[in-house]
Amino acid sequence: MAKILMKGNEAIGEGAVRAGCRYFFGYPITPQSELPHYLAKRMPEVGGLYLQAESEVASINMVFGAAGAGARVMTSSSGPGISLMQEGISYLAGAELPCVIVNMIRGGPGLGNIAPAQSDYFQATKGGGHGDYRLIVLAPASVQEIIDLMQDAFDLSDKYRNPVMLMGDGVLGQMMEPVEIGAERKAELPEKPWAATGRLKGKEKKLINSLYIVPENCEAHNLKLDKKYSGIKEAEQRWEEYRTEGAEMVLVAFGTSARICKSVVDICREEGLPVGLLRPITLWPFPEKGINGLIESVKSFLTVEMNMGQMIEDVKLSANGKKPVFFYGRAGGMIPVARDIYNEVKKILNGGAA
Amino acid sequence: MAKILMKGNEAIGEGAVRAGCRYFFGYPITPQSELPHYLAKRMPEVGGLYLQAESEVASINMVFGAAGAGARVMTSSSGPGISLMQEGISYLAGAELPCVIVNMIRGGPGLGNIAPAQSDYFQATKGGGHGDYRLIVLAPASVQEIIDLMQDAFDLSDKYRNPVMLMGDGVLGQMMEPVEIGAERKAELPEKPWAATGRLKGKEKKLINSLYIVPENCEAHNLKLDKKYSGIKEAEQRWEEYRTEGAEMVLVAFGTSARICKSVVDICREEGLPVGLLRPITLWPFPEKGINGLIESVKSFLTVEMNMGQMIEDVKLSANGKKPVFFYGRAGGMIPVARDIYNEVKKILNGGAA
Amino acid sequence: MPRVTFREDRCKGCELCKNFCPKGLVVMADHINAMGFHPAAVVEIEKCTGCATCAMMCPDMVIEVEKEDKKVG
Amino acid sequence: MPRVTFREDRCKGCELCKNFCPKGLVVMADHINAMGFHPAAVVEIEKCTGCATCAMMCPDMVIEVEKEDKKVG
Amino acid sequence: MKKVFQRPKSLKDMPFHYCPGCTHGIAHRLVAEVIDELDIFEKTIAVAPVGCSVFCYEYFDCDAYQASHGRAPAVATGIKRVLSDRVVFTYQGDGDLAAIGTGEIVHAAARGENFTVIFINNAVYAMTGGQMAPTSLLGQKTTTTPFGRDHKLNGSPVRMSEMLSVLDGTAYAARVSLHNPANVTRARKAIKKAFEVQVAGLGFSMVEVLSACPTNWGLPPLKALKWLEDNMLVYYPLGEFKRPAEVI
Amino acid sequence: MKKVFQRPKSLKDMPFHYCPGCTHGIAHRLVAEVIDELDIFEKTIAVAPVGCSVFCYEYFDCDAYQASHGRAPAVATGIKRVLSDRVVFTYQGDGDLAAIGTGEIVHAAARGENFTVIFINNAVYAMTGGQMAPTSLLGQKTTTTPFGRDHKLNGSPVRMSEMLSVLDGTAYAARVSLHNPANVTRARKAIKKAFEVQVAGLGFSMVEVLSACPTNWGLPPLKALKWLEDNMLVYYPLGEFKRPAEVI
Amino acid sequence: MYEGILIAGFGGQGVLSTGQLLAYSGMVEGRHVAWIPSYGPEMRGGTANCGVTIADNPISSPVVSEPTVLITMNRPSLEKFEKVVVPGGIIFVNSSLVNIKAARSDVRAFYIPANDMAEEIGSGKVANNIILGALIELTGVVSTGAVEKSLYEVLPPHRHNMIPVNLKALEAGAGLAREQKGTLAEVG
Amino acid sequence: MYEGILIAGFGGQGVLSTGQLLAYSGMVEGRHVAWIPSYGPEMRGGTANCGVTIADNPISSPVVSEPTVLITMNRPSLEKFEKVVVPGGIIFVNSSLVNIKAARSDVRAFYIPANDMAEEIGSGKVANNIILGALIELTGVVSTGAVEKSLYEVLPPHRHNMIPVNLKALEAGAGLAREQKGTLAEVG
Ligand SMILES: Cc1ncc(C[n+]2csc(CCOP(=O)(O)OP(=O)(O)O)c2C)c(N)n1
Ligand SMILES: Cc1ncc(C[n+]2csc(CCOP(=O)(O)OP(=O)(O)O)c2C)c(N)n1
Ligand code: SF4
Ligand code: SF4
Ligand code: SF4
Ligand code: SF4
Repeated sequence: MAKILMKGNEAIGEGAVRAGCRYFFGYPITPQSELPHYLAKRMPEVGGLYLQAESEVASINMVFGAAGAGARVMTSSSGPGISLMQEGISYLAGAELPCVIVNMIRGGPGLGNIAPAQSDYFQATKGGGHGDYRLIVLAPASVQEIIDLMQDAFDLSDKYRNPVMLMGDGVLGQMMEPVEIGAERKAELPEKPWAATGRLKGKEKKLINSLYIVPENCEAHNLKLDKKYSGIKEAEQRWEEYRTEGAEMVLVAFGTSARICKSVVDICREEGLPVGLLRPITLWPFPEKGINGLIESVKSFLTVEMNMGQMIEDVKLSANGKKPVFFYGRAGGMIPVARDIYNEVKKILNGGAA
Repeated sequence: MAKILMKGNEAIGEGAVRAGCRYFFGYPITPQSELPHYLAKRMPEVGGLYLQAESEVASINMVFGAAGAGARVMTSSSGPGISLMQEGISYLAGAELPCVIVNMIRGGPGLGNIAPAQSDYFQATKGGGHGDYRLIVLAPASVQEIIDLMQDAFDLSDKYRNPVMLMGDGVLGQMMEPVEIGAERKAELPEKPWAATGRLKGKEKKLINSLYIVPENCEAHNLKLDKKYSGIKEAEQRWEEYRTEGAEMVLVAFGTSARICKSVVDICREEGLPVGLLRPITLWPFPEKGINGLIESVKSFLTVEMNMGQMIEDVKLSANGKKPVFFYGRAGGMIPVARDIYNEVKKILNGGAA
Repeated sequence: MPRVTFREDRCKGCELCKNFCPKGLVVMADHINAMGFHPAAVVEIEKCTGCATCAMMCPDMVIEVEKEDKKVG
Repeated sequence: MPRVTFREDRCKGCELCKNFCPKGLVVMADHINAMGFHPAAVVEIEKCTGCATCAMMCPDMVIEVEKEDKKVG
Repeated sequence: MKKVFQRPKSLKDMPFHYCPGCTHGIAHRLVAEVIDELDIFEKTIAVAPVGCSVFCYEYFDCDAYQASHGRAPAVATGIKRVLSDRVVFTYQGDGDLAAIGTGEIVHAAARGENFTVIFINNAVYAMTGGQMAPTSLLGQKTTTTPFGRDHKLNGSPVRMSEMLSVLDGTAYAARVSLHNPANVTRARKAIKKAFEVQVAGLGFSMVEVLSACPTNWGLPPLKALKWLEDNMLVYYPLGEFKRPAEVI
Repeated sequence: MKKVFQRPKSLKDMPFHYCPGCTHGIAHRLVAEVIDELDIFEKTIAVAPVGCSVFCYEYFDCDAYQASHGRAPAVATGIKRVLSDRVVFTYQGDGDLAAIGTGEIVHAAARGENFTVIFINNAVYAMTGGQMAPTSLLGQKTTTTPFGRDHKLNGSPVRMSEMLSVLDGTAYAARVSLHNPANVTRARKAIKKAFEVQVAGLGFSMVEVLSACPTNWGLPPLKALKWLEDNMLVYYPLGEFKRPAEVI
Repeated sequence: MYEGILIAGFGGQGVLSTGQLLAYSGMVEGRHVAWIPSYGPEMRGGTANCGVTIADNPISSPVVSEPTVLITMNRPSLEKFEKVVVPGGIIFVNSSLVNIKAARSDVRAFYIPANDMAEEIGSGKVANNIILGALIELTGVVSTGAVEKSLYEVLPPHRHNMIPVNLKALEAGAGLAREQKGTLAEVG
Repeated sequence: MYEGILIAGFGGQGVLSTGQLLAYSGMVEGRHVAWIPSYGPEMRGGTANCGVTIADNPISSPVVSEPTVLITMNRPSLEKFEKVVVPGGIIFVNSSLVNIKAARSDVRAFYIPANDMAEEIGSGKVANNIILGALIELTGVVSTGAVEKSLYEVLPPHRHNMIPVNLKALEAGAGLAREQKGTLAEVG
């Protein structure tokens, strides 16, 4: 199949459609607007619905309704809008509803700007909403990977009855890259016997709910969720290793910054510096196993983020003091420059320990 | 001065009034309702304002307006309401506005229940909103401490021009305990030359803002904020140590669970078990220094939380792999029982390592 | 004669039925039920028209009303 | 004779002034300004009544209008 | 013997958790009666709010969703857009619908979402302990207006039915009251019409139900009904504010 | 020579970032002129929204706040409750005010908050790239209604001035347009009245300003004004919907 | 010394304020005290209850999940809470409204027709204080003097006229307890 | 091989689609390519620009912050971006609209009266392609054949009638470049 040139935001839309998603509820925000624009045209073609909500709060609650009704459904936004969705996300997780939420992160805090950033890592992975819950968080690094991960996003979401977040930024969303999307196939959708679709033919009553007024029941629910999360942690950690063979230092970076780190690794390797890259694809569950697999052989890690240092906590928790973990970051919508990272690598390799 | 019996939620209100807070904007939610009820009566007595907003989103933005105008101002809510405030909180942090936000945590996720919980620790300390920002988070463990910390909350908030969150739960909010509140004094309020109050007498223009459209400027702003946060981390870590002398195991717990852990420590000590308690009073900045001070002498830590394990990450990050960190938690509104924690302590002491 | 049945254990003693019975036939019992309320009951059932007003105003669906099934005309 | 001054560098060439000038005195220049627009200008200023309609419709406050300060009567 | 009054089938046979004299119970019954009468039980889906009626999902025996506070109209939108042949209704209090959920109700109406809203206006936030609602009357004492609601401080009550009737997407809007039998009968009729509008696919329908909260008004049940009649009816006129030509 | 038309003092002397022919610029000027005329510059505080006019805090030379999207009325409430003798106004687009900020505007009006709202209705979300707004007309093509807005799918446009006029707290509400000089003059009068209502302490005042967005309508500036006149005026009648007895 | 006292009844029976009076009295006597109500929607139309802890040491959790003393003002309260009383604890039953007996044999149950006695004294509202009087007499957790002092603090000034009848109720309860003290052991 | 090409001009000058055409052509030739526009409010009424990267290796950041080639379709673009071009890079200036010269001496500047030439060819809309033709001629980053193929993909079918005039523009630009190639060194 020939490649076509596609914008990241549109790839999210096309990936969703191909994964069988037929419902999108959202509210405009830069830098993800091409996604709603695309779906406003594309959904009607496949008998799906693009509905613009009055706000992000409404979007996420529309998603709640549609997900409860058994649909493959998604929404999309960026920083401020995602913050507004936190209550709804907590409800979705509490009621164990599958859906996909896209966050094309921009510079913050507050209104900040619309430039690419990764400063919503904590919000996505630790739970910006209230209560103990987890999102599965996916971080693609190319337009092709967006297409592929959209399918996984919906599948994981249905499999675990848990919201999945796909995180990117303006670079990924706005850029065009060649992609292979293949022929359109009918998506295989799982049965959802738990959906509340009416008691037609005297079906057993179904309830979509996150209220457990009796603490004992609420605790039991939390334990059940926790068990699910442990299962996900065990089964779903994903990462890419790039030239980590024999690496003494491993960069840890995701999404846009991982792309840049790859070229840093190439430069280093060309100069004979033993540097590799671990690129988390699932931010939650964080690829602890990836770190653990390297922990004996490497001498240090350098986390590179487009924020003031967030994922570094997970890298440190995984390394658990066994090897030093350094940080290099750019913030507020700035993109790290390969040369600067390279200099940082050299500095550390030249003994600027902890 | 004689002691009086006071409810935790009312103590928050009285503490705020005594700290010079004259503006409260909020939306009802259990289990903090006695606070608005109290202030609806109390504020008019001191020439202040209690205003009920149409939602938590509105509350936090009213706080934004009032804080920008130079007022000592607060709001209060619980889990779901605090989730709805995340965008506003990010804006407040971004615009560097001082204010106090109370979260009387309840069982979650979703609607959950109204029973006491500590499952919003991540949200408060890692940033539930978008972008790189931090709240100063205070966790009182008694009604007396509530009164005292309210003063600190407002003072810290003004000192650092940063929102401060006070976290409690239904137990702290609903319980009455004896407190000494002392005579009412005129609160000393700092000058706020940065407030935007109009250009009377041709004053220089003031702007309350979190928008930095140029990434370079936004990064500079982030670096400035980060420097402030580092300063806070250095200067403001607070904790209480209880019977940690010679302790081989130290419990780490805050708020309601810390009260219970105290009696666990007493039971242990009575039986000659070398157990102590470190009670974080600031959850952010987390009292790393407290952990570090004990790290050489203790053999292990046991984090006790009313959630599925959140603060434990900070304990682990502080311990940095030097000593094992165990976890005991109850969730969904359940309160840990001293006897169960005691059993856990014994189990670990008897060699159930890592 | 209509039949008016009260599900006494469900009655919360709010007295709405008593107040709205056009014939004034509903009284509150002296005893209290398990929930601690004085439950309602009908006296002089022979005066009852079976209008079901009591039932219609009962917020807790305590009351069921039956009537002879007589055809009109 | 009124004076109509255009701050050419601020003009975005939207032609609102030109369209609404009741005397049709505003034209768009052939050249472009630094922003890349053909700026507006007044021709036949002697026909200008100083009504300031052009200025009132200019979204970018490019236009200032002055008039002889003659007392009425 | 013929039953002239019995529990509607759409209501599960279990006691309500409501306070004595709380007219939430009457409203529940009326909705259930209408569902029975229109014979739509199997395809009906209820959306419960956060408020005293949060547990209504237990009582209505149909499939149900518990929505976050104020967002029932958004949740209902999501459901109905997926399951357009089902009958969907939300049941919301005045804190839920007229305060935090203002955006959601206005835009569900504006979009002409084809579901039905049962809006219980009891002039107070009941579940959380009797705070002022946007619908609380001027002068009304609540736990957050201890000196009575004052226009200068808190503004004036909102008339949601009138406000939503301004929107083209609103097909049916009526205000009814439960303070006496005649009005209960009228309320039932309005609720039926609202569901009929939905079944006919005509758009957004809402019935605002003036309802008593004896507990938070601090009044015994009968006095509460009287208070409703004497005070709420003055500010909140009853009647139909909007109805489609297609339905009488 | 006397200046019969010059830049108002309340506007900083810097170029606007708006597109050619965007009437945001006219609206800014009118507000500034009124501030100058009423001689309230020193005590005026502006609240900027999120939208094309987000940077209006740069242009209005008074103190200013940049509010989160839709929440300007809540921010203004906070400011005005602290500084009751200042003059506070928000400047909001239709996405900001009529979509995400519906709750905040409705309740600021209901509470009779004593500030002024300048509401720019350009029937589109401009800043984010021309998506449908709640105010977009039926049939209007936008980036999210590529086949034209359809009532069945997206409902019908909301008339905010009419809707807010239902509320007792609204003291003044008017709709004006900027499509020609006569209407610009009328717009200025309405804006002045709105500020006067605030200065007199009479409560919530709002002026809805029909405004052109040539860029996102895909029309050259003059055609955009014509489109406004031919289409928007039909659905959005101009006039005063509410005014206090005290002010003429 | 540690007493965890759970007081339960219908809303409106004054359960919460009785608990506060007890806590206040403990404070007056220099003890550590804590009071906590049940809260939230379970209040709706249902039962109300509160826990009071009076102790020599700082109080860890104020929630009285294993009471040493249980006061039940109505039947559902007895049914619900009887099982959580610590072995050897005391249950006070308002026998005016509760027509069943405590089932457990490892606790001491004490039946007081509190409403009837209160009516006799002249105010149905002081039923709780009758039981409180008995509790004090039996446990000595606080002194009558402390309760008297506390009444002035807990009651708003315009209710101070109620203090005499409250004291009378306390005394009546105490009297009954003295009388029955002997028989209690048998009940236990 | 790596080229980072920044194309900048007014909104409406077709800057973005020219970039896409270039990226497409690179893809057709089997290279790694990426295209990215500037986005957001800075678009409002102002300049538009996009970056195109064509390389043999995977592309790290698609943002062209240090272009090897800069195309400026208007004066503000030249003023803004001249400074970021890598030393030894090329700047194309649309001299129909830009009446100043590039100031740097460590880059090669090439002045093309693109609008004028386009009008001559018959469509003002193909000004960009004139410059594109020159770029291809000078850098060989893609082949003319690839561009021609790509035009069929990038233009919607109802615009395919525009392809001949586009090709003509490319050729005109290439011709001019060939002519001036020699003189360029001097300019640099
Ligand atoms: C986001 C959020 N805010 C606040 C609450 C607390 N809360 C629960 S019910 C309620 C209001 C209830 O009032 P109303 O909607 O009028 O219903 P009623 O109880 O009177 O029937 C509130 C504010 C919540 N659960 N979630
Ligand atoms: C919470 C949040 N959601 C969405 C956005 C993105 N956004 C910025 S401006 C805007 C709407 C602009 O439309 P409008 O208010 O009509 O103003 P205009 O640009 O048309 O003047 C949106 C949705 C945001 N910044 N914050
Ligand atoms: S059925 Fe009618 S007459 Fe009979 S008891 Fe009920 S209300 Fe009274
Ligand atoms: S109205 Fe203003 S900006 Fe538009 S052309 Fe005239 S002078 Fe220029
Ligand atoms: S609190 Fe009010 S609304 Fe709630 S159940 Fe009781 S009476 Fe009904
Ligand atoms: S996009 Fe529209 S509203 Fe925004 S500046 Fe341009 S013309 Fe004005």
